[in-house]
Amino acid sequence: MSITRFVKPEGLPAFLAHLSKEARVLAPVVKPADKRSVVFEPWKEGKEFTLEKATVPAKAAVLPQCETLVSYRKVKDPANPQNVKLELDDTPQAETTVVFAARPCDARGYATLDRPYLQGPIADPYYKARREKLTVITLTCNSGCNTCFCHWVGGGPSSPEGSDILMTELKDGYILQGITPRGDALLEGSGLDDGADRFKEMEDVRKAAWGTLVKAPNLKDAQARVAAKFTDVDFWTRETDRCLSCGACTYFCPTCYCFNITDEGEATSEKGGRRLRSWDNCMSPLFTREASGHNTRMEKALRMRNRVSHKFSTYPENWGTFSCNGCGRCISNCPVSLDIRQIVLDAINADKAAK
Amino acid sequence: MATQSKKKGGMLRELTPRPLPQGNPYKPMAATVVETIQETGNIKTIRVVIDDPEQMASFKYEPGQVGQLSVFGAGESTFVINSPPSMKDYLQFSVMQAGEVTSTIHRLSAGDKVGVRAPLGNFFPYEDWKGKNIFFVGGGIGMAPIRTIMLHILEHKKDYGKVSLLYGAKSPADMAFSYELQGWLDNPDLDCHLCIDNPAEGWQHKVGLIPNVLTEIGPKPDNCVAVLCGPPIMIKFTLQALEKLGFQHENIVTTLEKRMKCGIGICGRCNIGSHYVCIDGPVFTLKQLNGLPPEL
Amino acid sequence: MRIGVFICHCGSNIAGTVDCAKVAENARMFPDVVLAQDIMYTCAEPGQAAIEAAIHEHKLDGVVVASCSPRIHEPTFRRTVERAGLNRYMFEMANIREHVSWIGKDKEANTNKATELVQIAVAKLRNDKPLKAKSFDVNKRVLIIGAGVAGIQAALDCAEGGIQVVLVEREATIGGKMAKLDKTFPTVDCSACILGPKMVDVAQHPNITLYAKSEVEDISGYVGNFSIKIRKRATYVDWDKCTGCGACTEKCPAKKTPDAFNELVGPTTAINIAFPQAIPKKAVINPEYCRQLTKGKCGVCAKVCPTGAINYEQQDEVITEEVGCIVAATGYDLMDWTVYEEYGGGRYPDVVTSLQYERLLSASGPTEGHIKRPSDGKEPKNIVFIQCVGSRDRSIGRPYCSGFCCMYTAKQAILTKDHIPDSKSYVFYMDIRANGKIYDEFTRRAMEEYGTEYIRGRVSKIYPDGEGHLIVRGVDTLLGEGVEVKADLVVLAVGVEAAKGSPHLAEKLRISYDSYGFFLESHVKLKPVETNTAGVYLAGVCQGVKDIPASVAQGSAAAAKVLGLFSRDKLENDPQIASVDMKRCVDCGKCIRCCPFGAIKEVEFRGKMYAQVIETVCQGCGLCTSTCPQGAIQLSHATDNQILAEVNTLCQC
Amino acid sequence: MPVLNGKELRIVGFLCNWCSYGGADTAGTARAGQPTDLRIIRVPCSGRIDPLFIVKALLNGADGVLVSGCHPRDCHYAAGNFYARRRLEVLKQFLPVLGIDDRRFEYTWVSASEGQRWQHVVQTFTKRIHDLGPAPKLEDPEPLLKVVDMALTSLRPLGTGQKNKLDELKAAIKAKLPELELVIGWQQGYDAARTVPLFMRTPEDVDKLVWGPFNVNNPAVYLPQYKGKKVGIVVKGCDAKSVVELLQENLINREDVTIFAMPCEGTLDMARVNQELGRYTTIDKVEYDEAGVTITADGKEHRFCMNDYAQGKCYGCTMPTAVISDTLIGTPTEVKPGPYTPPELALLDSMSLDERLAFWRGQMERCIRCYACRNACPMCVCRDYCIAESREPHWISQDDSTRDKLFFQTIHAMHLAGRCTGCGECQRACPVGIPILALRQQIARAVGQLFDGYKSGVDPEAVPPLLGYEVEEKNIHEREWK
Repeated sequence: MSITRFVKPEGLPAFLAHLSKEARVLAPVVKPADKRSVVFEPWKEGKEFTLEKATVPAKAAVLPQCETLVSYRKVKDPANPQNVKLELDDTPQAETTVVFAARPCDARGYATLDRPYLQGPIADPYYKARREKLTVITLTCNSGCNTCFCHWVGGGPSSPEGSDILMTELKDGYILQGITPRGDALLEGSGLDDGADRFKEMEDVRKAAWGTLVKAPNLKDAQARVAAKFTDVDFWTRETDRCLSCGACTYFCPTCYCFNITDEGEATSEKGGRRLRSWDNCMSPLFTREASGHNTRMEKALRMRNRVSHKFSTYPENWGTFSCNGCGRCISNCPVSLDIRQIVLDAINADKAAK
Repeated sequence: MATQSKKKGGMLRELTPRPLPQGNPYKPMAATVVETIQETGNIKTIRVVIDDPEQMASFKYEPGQVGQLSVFGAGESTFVINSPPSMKDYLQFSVMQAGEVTSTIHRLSAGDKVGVRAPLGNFFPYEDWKGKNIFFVGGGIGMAPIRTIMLHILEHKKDYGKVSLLYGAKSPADMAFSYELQGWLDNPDLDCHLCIDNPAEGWQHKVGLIPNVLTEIGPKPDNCVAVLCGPPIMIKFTLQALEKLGFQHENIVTTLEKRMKCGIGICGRCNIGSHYVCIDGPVFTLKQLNGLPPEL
Repeated sequence: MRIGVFICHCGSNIAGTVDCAKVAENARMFPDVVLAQDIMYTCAEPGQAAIEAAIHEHKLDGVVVASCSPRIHEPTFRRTVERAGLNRYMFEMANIREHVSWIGKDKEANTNKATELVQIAVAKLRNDKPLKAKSFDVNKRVLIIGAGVAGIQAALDCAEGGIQVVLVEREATIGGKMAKLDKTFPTVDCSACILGPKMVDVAQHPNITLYAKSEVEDISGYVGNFSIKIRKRATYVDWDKCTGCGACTEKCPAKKTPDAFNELVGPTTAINIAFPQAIPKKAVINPEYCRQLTKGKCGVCAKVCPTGAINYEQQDEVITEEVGCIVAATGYDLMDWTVYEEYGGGRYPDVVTSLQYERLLSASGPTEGHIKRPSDGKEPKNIVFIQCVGSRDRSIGRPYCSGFCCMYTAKQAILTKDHIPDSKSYVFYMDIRANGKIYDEFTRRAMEEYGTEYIRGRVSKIYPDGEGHLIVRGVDTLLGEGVEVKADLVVLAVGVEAAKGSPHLAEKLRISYDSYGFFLESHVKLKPVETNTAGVYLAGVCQGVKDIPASVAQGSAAAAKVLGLFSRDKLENDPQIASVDMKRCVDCGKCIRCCPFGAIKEVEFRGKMYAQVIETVCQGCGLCTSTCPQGAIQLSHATDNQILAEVNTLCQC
Repeated sequence: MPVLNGKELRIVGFLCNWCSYGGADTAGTARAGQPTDLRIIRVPCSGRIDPLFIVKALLNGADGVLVSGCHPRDCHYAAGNFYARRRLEVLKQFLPVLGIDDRRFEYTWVSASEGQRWQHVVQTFTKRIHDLGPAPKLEDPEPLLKVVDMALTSLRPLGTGQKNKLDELKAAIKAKLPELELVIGWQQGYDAARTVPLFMRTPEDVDKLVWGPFNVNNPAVYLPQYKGKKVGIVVKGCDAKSVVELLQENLINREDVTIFAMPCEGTLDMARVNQELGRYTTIDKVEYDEAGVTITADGKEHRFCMNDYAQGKCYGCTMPTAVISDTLIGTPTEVKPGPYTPPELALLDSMSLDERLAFWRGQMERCIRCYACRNACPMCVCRDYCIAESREPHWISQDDSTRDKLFFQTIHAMHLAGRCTGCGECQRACPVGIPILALRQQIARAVGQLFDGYKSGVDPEAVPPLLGYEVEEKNIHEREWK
């Protein structure tokens, strides 16, 4: 039985304060607006935070929206301007980080990213540096939600995958359960009360959460069926009729990890320039447009095909599991409420119909 | 030199062993342009030397592997290293002007600082070709990758059968490596054919589109590997020609041009289905390509 | 890229307040700069030689010169780098004289400013691309608009030079205003006698195609290849048949038709020939007064015409002519003087304009050269001339001087005395402008030999005394007292304004015009004949008031420009023009809508429409570039990236 | 290169080559002394100056920007400065909404002979900038998050549109369908409390069509991609405005598009609806009454009265019925124009310049550049080639900087000058709820004020104000240089 701790709601700020002594703590913060949103931001003493599910996942903790890969600078020799020295700096900027109150889908996102970034032919040093300094405290979900479908794709309201600590809301407070040695260590040093006596209650709450979920369809042959649909362009065209080709689905996805590399800034300037890695979006026609103008994914249908295939067919082919965690953010944040669940089901059923 | 071990991490697919970049795969090696050659109106060859002498000395790659050439401020772009691995003095890239990066590369002159990320991708399986005849087909800028493997094969001619080359371009003015052509024609080890699309003043070689000229030459498919590279449209029809000539799909080898960024199979641009041109390619046999989703 | 930077001392002009050596030193730190040196005089021969040498020695592929204004020496240095084998557009200039050393004394600030100007020049140069001019054929025909004396002169000179001339005249006859004059100053020789022969030459010259009673309707194309639409107004007379015999005019019953050629002094017939020496000498029907055309019954002229030339059904006709360049010589009109209440606002028949008076003097005029005043046909004894009616008068927005009124008034005074020896002429004037060859002598003759009384002052009121006289009341500012003259006839020296519809034509020609409607020359002093639109030249008063000799001179000057242009078989366009990146164009047509030169057209390519720049028409203003939202159309040598590079250089904090 | 410490401020000048640059030369030749702050960038014509160059400069450290061209009528290129005048004036009216003092930007006309005038202009402008002092940076102020006040009263009664003759509309569409590739409308989304665009190809599809307060999407956004094909579209009054604009810009052909319209009674502000609904798993039912809807989610009832929950634009809507249509079902409702300031704009109006800067800083921080705003905009017709991502031209850095994000919003707004119909899709699409609509509203207001109340989306034949000019502008007057 793993290490558990219990904290009352009013105890949370102190807990965060404790954490933020050694680490950058990323906690969900409300951005008030006509359409309010919740984003992860560095927490500091006295700052308001929320335990709502964030609009933007905590992906940026390991894969920032934009980071410097290499900063470059050409230094000229005043005596002879033809003598130019090229300075390259590639030290990853990674700081010890705790993500607080992520949701299980966020946390599973880290697991999804770990595979290509850490287990591919070459590990990604920037990701690695951040990941190694990351601790994830996940708040389990006590209820489902209209766009959530984690339980379709192998997750669940209290799935531990990718988390170091699972935190569950009980009627009078929160119980924190260590999942990994790192999580255990953190809890042991936390100074919080032991939660062992609430363990049973925790399990009941988590079980109850499952009860709130609508029944999940069977996706076991999704991989094969989506792959089989690949060449049916009409299918993809119909499914994407209303797609606007914006990046909302990918940028808000905890598992989308495509990026772009661009140089910004003049090498021969005081500041020098930086080679940036920034989130990229496979739904944009620019993503695969070549300098010649040739584009393998010219139509949005082909781009959606790539996105859905990657999540349900080709990523599984390479890594043995879906790369969609069912967080539903692509659905809730889509300006036209495009529903990836529907596309996958259509692919499966259309295929059935064909048989 | 790090070498890719069999089945690493969680990846379910094996990658062929190949030389890999050392250290941070995103950090280019600082390099200096030592020579530039204006090959044609829109093709320029850049010869670079890695600034760190040790890195330069220890730098190893296989024919067909690519490199990311950086012009800091503009960005980087992928090109095959088209000098043969035996060439220790410099790395050679031949660049056709298309977008921002390539235009900036075309503005480079000797002494300019650049960056190189290499070697990336797989290479031509020349070991498997030993004892076979090899027929190279290069179209336009597609001659660059052909050049590196062809020169490599010629260096080890004794291990191979008849080696032929068909190199075609729009017009004589569009022929890259023009200064080498005579040498190739005179080389007893190489059966060299040149062709241009339309007749031109003073052109003594073949005239016509590559697929047609190829059919006219009519290489024998048995015990022969066809290696081709060129613009998509040329590839399309040359493949048909080769099939007509009776070449087996596993004996037809090509190397793909795709927009690449990271070069290490992550960024998600160059994938064809589950495969990434930057790690599973750029060299593919037609047989392999047939096994992939049609997204070229 | 390898850039060389050269900082000019311009003697002490720059070095006096700018530390040129320091600027050069700073420039060495800029991107791609492999060489930066300061030179005493970059534009001088040794300076240019040094630049050429450096280009070779350091294999430069771009050059920046920091010296005076590019408006002075950019062409010079472009030639310099070209001589050294670079493309002339791989060159940028930083203006550190007019914009730095001459306007600031603080050396530190100046040096810093000069450095930054060099820095932005380098930033721009790094985005420069070599540009090549395209050459195209020239259509060696010229369109001349307006056949007054200036247009006639230009036409004849061009025709003599072997150029095909298309001459378009709005009126029924050529000759313009000069044809209406009786005599010309200062020689007092007969206007018709000196202009007549030229008009005949025009009619007879094999190289001249004349379109009278015609107007330019539309102009498209560009220097070397203009296409002109000319509207030939209906004259209701088949000019091929008309022999100009005049039988029709004698018989025409509509004798109350106003006579435009005679400035409405006296009537004429509905069908008529402007004047005996008219070219072309062909009859024209005035449709507003012709009974056949208004009431549908009459047809006398048709009956009497010996050649059956009359055609009441005739319609306007639009002809297209292709030419290589254009000369505008549209002349002038008199302003509407009736705005002046003090002169009767047009109520008194015996207050006439100077041009009407010319017709009264003219032997071919309505009074056969006998001066008869309009009201009762009596011979006037006291004639008052009033100067500057609508000239040099801010109150009615005519601040400029009409130039030649002083002279012709003197002439008219002299002629009046010749016609009516016992007459007396008075001239109310502001100043006498007689700044021409034997002009002043001429005005003196008017005063001294012909006893014309010059009164320096304005007229405040003209009113009839009821006994057939007009009382002209004014002041004599020299004597400082009021004067009153009992006049039989008053002649107003009415001011000149640009010919009606000039602005309209200017827009067709795509040239600029000033607030009075006079066409703008390229440069007030150095390019008085050229306009800002290549291949369009100016002659005569349409460009600004001038008298006959000046108009003739400018006519010849314009002809010289035409002959110069046509001395080449091919023209080169300026390659600093816009071009469309088809990959980015979405065919929204915004660029097409706002291009001032109609230089962008829609073309189809693989079933999709795109914008395309007509290279020879584009003038390189770049309006399209700032209009296109996605930057699909870029003005070469001033691309978005080039200007952004400059902005980013200056603003990076 | 930093400005000369202490002494100078950063002032950038854009001068046309033919007149003003010459004027500056003339001033120099006459040794007409001037302050040294100004740095002149030479352009062929004032018409070449994209207002965005000026914003770029002001956002990145310029303390002042001065533009000068030929006097109107004297343009070397005949009309370049006429266009420039309109664009620059619109920019001047726009800058304050960003929190940039519009006195930091000025434009004027100086001819090649007016050396002294140039000297005077430079002296006056430089003094003005020094009086204003260094420009505040976007990053300086503490983020300020203010919320738009949505308590509005509508110019007309809002309703649920359920009285409308939906079946009649369906019949009309079915009748026309055979001639059309498809017809764009709305259908129920993944639950009954939202609709999504519907693409009708078969009569069965038509049966899915819905009409009512959930029809928030603007279907016009899809039209350009079908240019040349015969398609139909169902529109609300506001959607029709976008169609008109697309026609005006020749991005669609009138003869190809069949427009079906019904009078709109207002649509819901889904942002507030969703917030009220909160986290739920299933919608049990949605009931309509005259004045609003009642949504039951997970057994809990929520009442949404249209007067309280409509989109901001609906309260000021004077065109609930399409201005242009082929088939109009139902009777058009007449609405008298009344006083109305869009709520987002009203919020900005209530702030000081500094507060606005702080506001945008606070808002733009959370933008993650998904460009949903752009792609949801029916007028963003070059979205696939948008300069936000292009390198040639390279307007924006990919860096995760508030400046670049705000600059993009400025680009979008400027590009919408005289084109934006205020449909609000940009803001509705923003997943993180940034009130970017305010920028478009300010541009629209400026265009209206400058060009005789010009409203976009009304007349397909109208010449868009920024693609035309008057030799004498009625409402644009050059400022005094005293």
